[in-house]
Amino acid sequence: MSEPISALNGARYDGIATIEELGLQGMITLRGDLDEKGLAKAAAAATDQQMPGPRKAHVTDDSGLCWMSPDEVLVLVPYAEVEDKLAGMVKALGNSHALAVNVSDARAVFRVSGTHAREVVAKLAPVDLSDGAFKPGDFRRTRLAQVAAAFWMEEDGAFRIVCFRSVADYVFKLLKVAAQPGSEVGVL
Amino acid sequence: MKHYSAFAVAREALRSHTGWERAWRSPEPKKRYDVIIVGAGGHGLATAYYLGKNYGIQNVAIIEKGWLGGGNTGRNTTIIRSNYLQDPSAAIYEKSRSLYEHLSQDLNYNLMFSPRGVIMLAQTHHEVRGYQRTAHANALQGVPTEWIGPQRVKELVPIINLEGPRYPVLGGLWQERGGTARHDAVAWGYARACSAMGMDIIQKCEVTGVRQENGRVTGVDTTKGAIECEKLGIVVAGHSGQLAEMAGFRLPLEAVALQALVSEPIKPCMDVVVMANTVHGYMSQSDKGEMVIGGGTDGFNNYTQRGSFHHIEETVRALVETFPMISRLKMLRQWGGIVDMTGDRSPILSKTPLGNCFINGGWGTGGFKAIPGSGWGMAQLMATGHSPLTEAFSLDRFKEGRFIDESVAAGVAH
Amino acid sequence: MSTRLSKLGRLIDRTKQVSFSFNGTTMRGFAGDTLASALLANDQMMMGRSFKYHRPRGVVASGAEEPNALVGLGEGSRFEPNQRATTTELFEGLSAKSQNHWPNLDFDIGAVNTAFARFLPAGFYYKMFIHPQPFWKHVYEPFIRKSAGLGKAPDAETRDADTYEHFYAFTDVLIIGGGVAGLQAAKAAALTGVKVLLVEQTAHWGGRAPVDGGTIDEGPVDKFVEQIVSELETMDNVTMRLRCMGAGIYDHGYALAYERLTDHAPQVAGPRHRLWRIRAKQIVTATGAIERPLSFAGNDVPGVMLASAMRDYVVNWGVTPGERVVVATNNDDAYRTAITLKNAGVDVLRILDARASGGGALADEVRALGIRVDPGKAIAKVSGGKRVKKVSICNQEGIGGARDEVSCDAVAMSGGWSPVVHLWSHCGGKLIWDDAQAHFRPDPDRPPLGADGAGFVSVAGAANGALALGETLSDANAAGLAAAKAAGGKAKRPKAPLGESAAELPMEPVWLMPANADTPLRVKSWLDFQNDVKVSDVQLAAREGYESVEHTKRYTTLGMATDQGKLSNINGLAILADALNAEIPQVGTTTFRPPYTPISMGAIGGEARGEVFQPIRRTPLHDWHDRNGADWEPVGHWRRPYAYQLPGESVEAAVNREVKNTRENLGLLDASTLGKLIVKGPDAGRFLDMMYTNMMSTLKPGKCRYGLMCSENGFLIDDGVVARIDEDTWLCHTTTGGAERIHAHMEEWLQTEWWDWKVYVANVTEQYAQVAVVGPNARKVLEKLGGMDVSKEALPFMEWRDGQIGGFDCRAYRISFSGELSYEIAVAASRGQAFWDALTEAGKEFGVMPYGTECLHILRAEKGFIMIGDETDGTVIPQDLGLHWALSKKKEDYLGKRAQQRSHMADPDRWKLVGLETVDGSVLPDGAYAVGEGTNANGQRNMIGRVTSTYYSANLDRGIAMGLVKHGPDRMGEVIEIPGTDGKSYKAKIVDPVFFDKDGEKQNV
Amino acid sequence: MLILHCPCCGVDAEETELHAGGEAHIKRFGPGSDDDQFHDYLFMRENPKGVHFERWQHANGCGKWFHAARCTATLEVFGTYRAQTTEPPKDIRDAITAKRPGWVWREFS
Repeated sequence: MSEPISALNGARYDGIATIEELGLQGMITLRGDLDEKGLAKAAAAATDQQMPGPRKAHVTDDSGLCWMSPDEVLVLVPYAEVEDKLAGMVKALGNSHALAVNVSDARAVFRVSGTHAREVVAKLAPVDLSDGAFKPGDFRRTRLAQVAAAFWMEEDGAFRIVCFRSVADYVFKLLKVAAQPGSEVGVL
Repeated sequence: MKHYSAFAVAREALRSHTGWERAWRSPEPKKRYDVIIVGAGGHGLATAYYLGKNYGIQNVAIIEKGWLGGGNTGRNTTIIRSNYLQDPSAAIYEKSRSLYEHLSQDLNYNLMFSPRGVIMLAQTHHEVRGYQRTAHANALQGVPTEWIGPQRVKELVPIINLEGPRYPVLGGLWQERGGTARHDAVAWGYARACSAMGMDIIQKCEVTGVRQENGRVTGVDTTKGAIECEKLGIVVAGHSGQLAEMAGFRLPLEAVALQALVSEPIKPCMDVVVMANTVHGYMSQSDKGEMVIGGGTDGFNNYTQRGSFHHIEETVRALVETFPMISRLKMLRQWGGIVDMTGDRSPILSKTPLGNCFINGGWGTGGFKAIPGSGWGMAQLMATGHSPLTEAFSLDRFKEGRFIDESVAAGVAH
Repeated sequence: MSTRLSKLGRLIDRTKQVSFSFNGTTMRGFAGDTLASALLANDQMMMGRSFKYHRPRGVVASGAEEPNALVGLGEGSRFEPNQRATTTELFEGLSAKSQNHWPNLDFDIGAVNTAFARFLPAGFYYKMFIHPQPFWKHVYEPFIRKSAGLGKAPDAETRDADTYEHFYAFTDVLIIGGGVAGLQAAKAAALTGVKVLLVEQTAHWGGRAPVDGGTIDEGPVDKFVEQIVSELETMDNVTMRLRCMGAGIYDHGYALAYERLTDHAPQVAGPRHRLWRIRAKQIVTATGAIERPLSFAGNDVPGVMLASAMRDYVVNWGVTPGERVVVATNNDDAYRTAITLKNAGVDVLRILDARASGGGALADEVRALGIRVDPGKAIAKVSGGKRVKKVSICNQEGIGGARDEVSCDAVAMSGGWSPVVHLWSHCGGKLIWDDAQAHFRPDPDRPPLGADGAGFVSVAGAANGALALGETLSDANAAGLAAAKAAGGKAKRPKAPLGESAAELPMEPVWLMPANADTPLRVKSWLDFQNDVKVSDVQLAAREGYESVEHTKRYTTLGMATDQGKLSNINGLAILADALNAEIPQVGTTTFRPPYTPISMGAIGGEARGEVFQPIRRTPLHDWHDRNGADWEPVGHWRRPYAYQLPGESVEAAVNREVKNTRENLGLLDASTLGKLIVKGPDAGRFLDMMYTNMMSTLKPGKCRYGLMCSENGFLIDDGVVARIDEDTWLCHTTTGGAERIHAHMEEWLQTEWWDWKVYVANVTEQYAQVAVVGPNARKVLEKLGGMDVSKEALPFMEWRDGQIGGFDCRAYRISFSGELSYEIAVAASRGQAFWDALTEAGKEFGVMPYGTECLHILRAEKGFIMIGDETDGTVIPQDLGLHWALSKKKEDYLGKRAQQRSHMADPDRWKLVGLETVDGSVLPDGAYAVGEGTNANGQRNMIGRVTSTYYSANLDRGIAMGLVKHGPDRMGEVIEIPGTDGKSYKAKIVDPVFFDKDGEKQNV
Repeated sequence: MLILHCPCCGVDAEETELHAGGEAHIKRFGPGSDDDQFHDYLFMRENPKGVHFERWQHANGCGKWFHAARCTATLEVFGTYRAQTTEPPKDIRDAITAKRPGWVWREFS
């Protein structure tokens, strides 16, 4: 069977920040009672991460958990393992009321990094991205210009942005405009 | 009433314009009137005017909380058109448009009605079909409109960008006799004519209560005292709900903000009105040279006459895409008005649960263009108890599920 | 003449010459000049023409308030009309053109209006041009529009060469204005530790204080500014921006700032403007004050200038607007101008002080310099056309009988100062009238209210009416501290620096000069220089009953010019109040609206232009479609191929080819845009029974059912195939673009009405590339690819299976929207292209072709299947479409059920769905209506139905259509009349909506 | 530009992240209700110039619906709270009473 292809096949742009499309990331939408032990265990088992609190992401490399809403967590696993991890999770959840579904192919993932990464994102999202307000491990669902998106800071000055696959091209072009040479704001 | 004409102006010029009389009197209220109209905006004044002109009812007071014409009549983008889809809308808006044609002469006040033509752009196949449907309906409704192709659109609007990267212009619905008028002048012209008929326009007078006896209205309490009347017309746009409450009934209305803006004045570059509903914006050029721009309403109940900036942003970016040459023009001023919206976004012209009390409201974003027709129909309803123009816009339509929904043909009610 | 002085000019660098052009003439200035100062240095006093009378106009101010000196800036894709010369920084190669004249600035045909001025008073056009009726549009209006309009319009095909952007900023305290007040307020706030954002519209810190003199902490003002700026720059809780104007203040502490990044240096890379969208806990407006002109005859002649502006030109740019100057004033401040000019070597001939008592300490200083001061005197009139020639002098108390004349070439006027209260007022801040200083200032007790109901805007310095340097600084210090505390700052007590300036005697209001000026003078006393509104116009408006300040503004156009009345409003108000025998506060002001000064449309739109104007949603197969002749159709934010054109083929031909091929061989459709929602939980069945009109809880796992959704108001909103995945999981297909809407619809009901039901929903639309494999050869191509059993037995109609096809994991649905043998196959989006390639490759021998949305529509129409958005328009209920079979009788309730019981919806006269066939086989026009007998009460032709879908069917080689017709189903075979807009009237027979394969033999194989 | 605190995810969201949902605490009437009940349920909205209870969705955010108590005349926000309730909770009502003594809204006060 042929190799899977991400939305933009690894596109990249270097401006006042570096924009990279990261290729395929295993993602599982998990909905249920986040305080319920069984669910937390199932999520932990798949990712070796503890359940994050509101607006937090616990991620290392390709594995982690992102708090999406009071009854939803985004489970990150290596793309190749997503089906197995999902099966395992479904099994672990047993017949407790929860929904786990593979959304890996429905999304695109970008990395925005460099000195001005915070400013580039702050041109598109109505979010306080000053270093005091947004730190590594912080996670936010919001909009980038005209589309819904979510991002977290993986290390100071480097964001991971998740959006729907169908608008990957739009988001990449947006980030390019926001990162155009000479557009440094010089405040974040 | 002193007649207005070039000769009158010339005559006055020779005596430094000292001879002009007041455009309207500013009397104290009498104890009693046959009819009281609450609200001296365009709709209220037009209602009074046609009560007098068409039915000889001239013992009329028009009561205004602030200054006449100070509400939405003086805050809108002055577009006049009648290319509506549904029969009742087409009827009242076309009546209105045709009255506008001769209103300056009728009122002896130059409203600068400018039948420069209105285009509603079609930018998706769905919109094309919607406007072709409207064109067919209009032909049977006696509303002259025409479906035109992109090249004709470009001839009419040289500054338009036919090949936007997002939405190409596929054509448009063209109403040649639509256009604009000077909004303040509409209120002032009607006010002057009403005053000349002996009607009392009572400004800075707020209605504080509605008096009634066994189910019929008997008068109103105001900040200038109680005033009796035989019939009462409530024509107060954004504040219809408040007045209805005083009269003891409720209306299916919600008040929201509608915003607009103008650019700095530039030399004439666009001689028609263009509405682009796919991207939610419309634009025309005033006689002063300003580009007059409007969009959709804010989403929440609001009485502040201020809107949220992102609606301005959405409208402007849509129009910059549609008319790229405006990118380096500047926004001179933005403002907001309070409009009341009904469940089907069409107005209410109706009897009410209170005897001899009538309501005219819910015009949403479409009120200015309707002023003469609305006044005409409302006057007929108040004088005779029935009007074919207003019949379909009665309050009970919501209960029966008999809606007048204009959004169906990709149209918006601006 | 106006000329460059050999000394002074704190803002210019005399070592850096800059050349620019004005109306084609090359001129020279210095780095640091504004266009206005550079033009004055080149003796170019006249810079434009007024709006109505086309009178000569010279620069009157030195900043944002300038109403006269507006120019067209730049060329071609960088041309910008109506740019203020006073706020335009000079740069090498700048090219400016003056406006509103023909053929040129010096000689303008339009100036004849001046001669007719007496015939063109306020509102003249309301009284004229009434007859004959058609003349307004075709004769009068075109003339008026051309003579109005001010700046030249950019060319129709102009494409802005620059880019723009937004920036979301968050701060505790936003301070608007970088004069000494703003700087001190910023420092006071910053010392408490809160985040401070300080924005200044000009390119310099310090505002006008350095020009006005005085001392701060016993040192020169310039030194103080230097110190405090460097101090603030070292504080990391402070952000400072120059060329960044506070444009507007909105509810809940939201503010806009307009940063001009490259207007002064077009060659620099990056965006031209940046619009800051600021969320601030507290906002301090330190926006200073603007000097008022005096209303005397001829106050609009080029060379008459605000006293403070004249001072600015001398001190900041080393330019004097004239060599022999007369000063007219009602306050002490203007004496500073006389001193400045005199010290710069300029002759100051007279100071006419309208106050009988004359001036104070500054007056003594002036006399010491040998300048003649005339108390109680006024300007009767200024003579001169394009330049001041002489001034006639009279008593202030009187009608203007001139006693004396002085020939001069410039006049400095000062009518007192008005605080800039615009930003305070944008969001509802109220004003009070200050009698002593005769101006409106912010009422601290009625500030704009924030989300918490408390005030969130305060005012600092001159903007607060604290005009003297000492007061300015202490007021600003207090304001900054208070704002910081309100924003959560820790109490600190920064001491206000000590500001000292010459003591001043009180000003005396002078609204008309002389006080009782007679008519001939009043008709020449300008209030609004740009719009040509004069004292006599406002008095006329009042006389005619336009008594509200809003009426007067709109009737006379006072304050409606591009400066929005910054110079004219208060003077106009005073004249109006006097005419009405009312107090000024009773008359009140017009509403202040954003922006403070005009901001570019480009900046408002931000990045959203061209490619990123709006998102375009792409399926995993988008690029393939693009490479293979797709004629795109926008569907919501999606793009779908309308048809695939072969080289040289018309769209129509392509559609017909696709239609025939799909029925005869094999068609492929990219169905990825159809929404897919997973609905799971113990209550999922019950929930779907409420969402759909059909019964979904009884659907068996492995099976599919076509479902309808209605709004609570009864109207059809969506449809699609629902598949039951397992005991408590369903997958619901929605229409294209319906996914987000219906997902939100479901979540809304679950969260806000049935929150105790155990159901979760997830939108998995984009997880899959879904391909419809359609036609007689559909099964063959799948079998050739190999994998799961797709036989009639193993995968019957309206069922689904998981499996593999051609090595691709997939879910295959045996459903059909075309009446053909048809499978919809979903594979992972990231493998969609490979799967599509495999199908096209394997399909070659079966005549495979892709088909687009138009073919899809025709195929479904041939089968009489309805399409949401065609047969429905938001006013149609399932009963209208003969879909009773999809309305469960067993269910007590579903969304829309109650609504459909209302009288009008149960009305037997509702138009119902039928098929329509033209008698001659032609295609009915889209959207046409069927007519009945006669007309209605409004004289409109009675209608009995309409065409909802109409196509040419290549398979049947004739036009086919569906429509809604009154009593339609009972009128089979009847012929109805359908007028087109093409002049033709069509005759159509009412038939069954299923035109093709009525028994469904083709799909059940 | 309204800024509302989302009680579900804790974000102080500006309006561009939010979707307005109209009046809150509306009781659904379905089959079996009379014409007046159904009419009022669908169309008769409170339209006060003052205290108002309304629904908002944090659409460009956590996606959850919540309720806000807001003044339509000043845009003052008295508080936001979970949507899963049929009436405004006591703390919200008290907050309003503190700011607007004697306020009334439908059957609430």
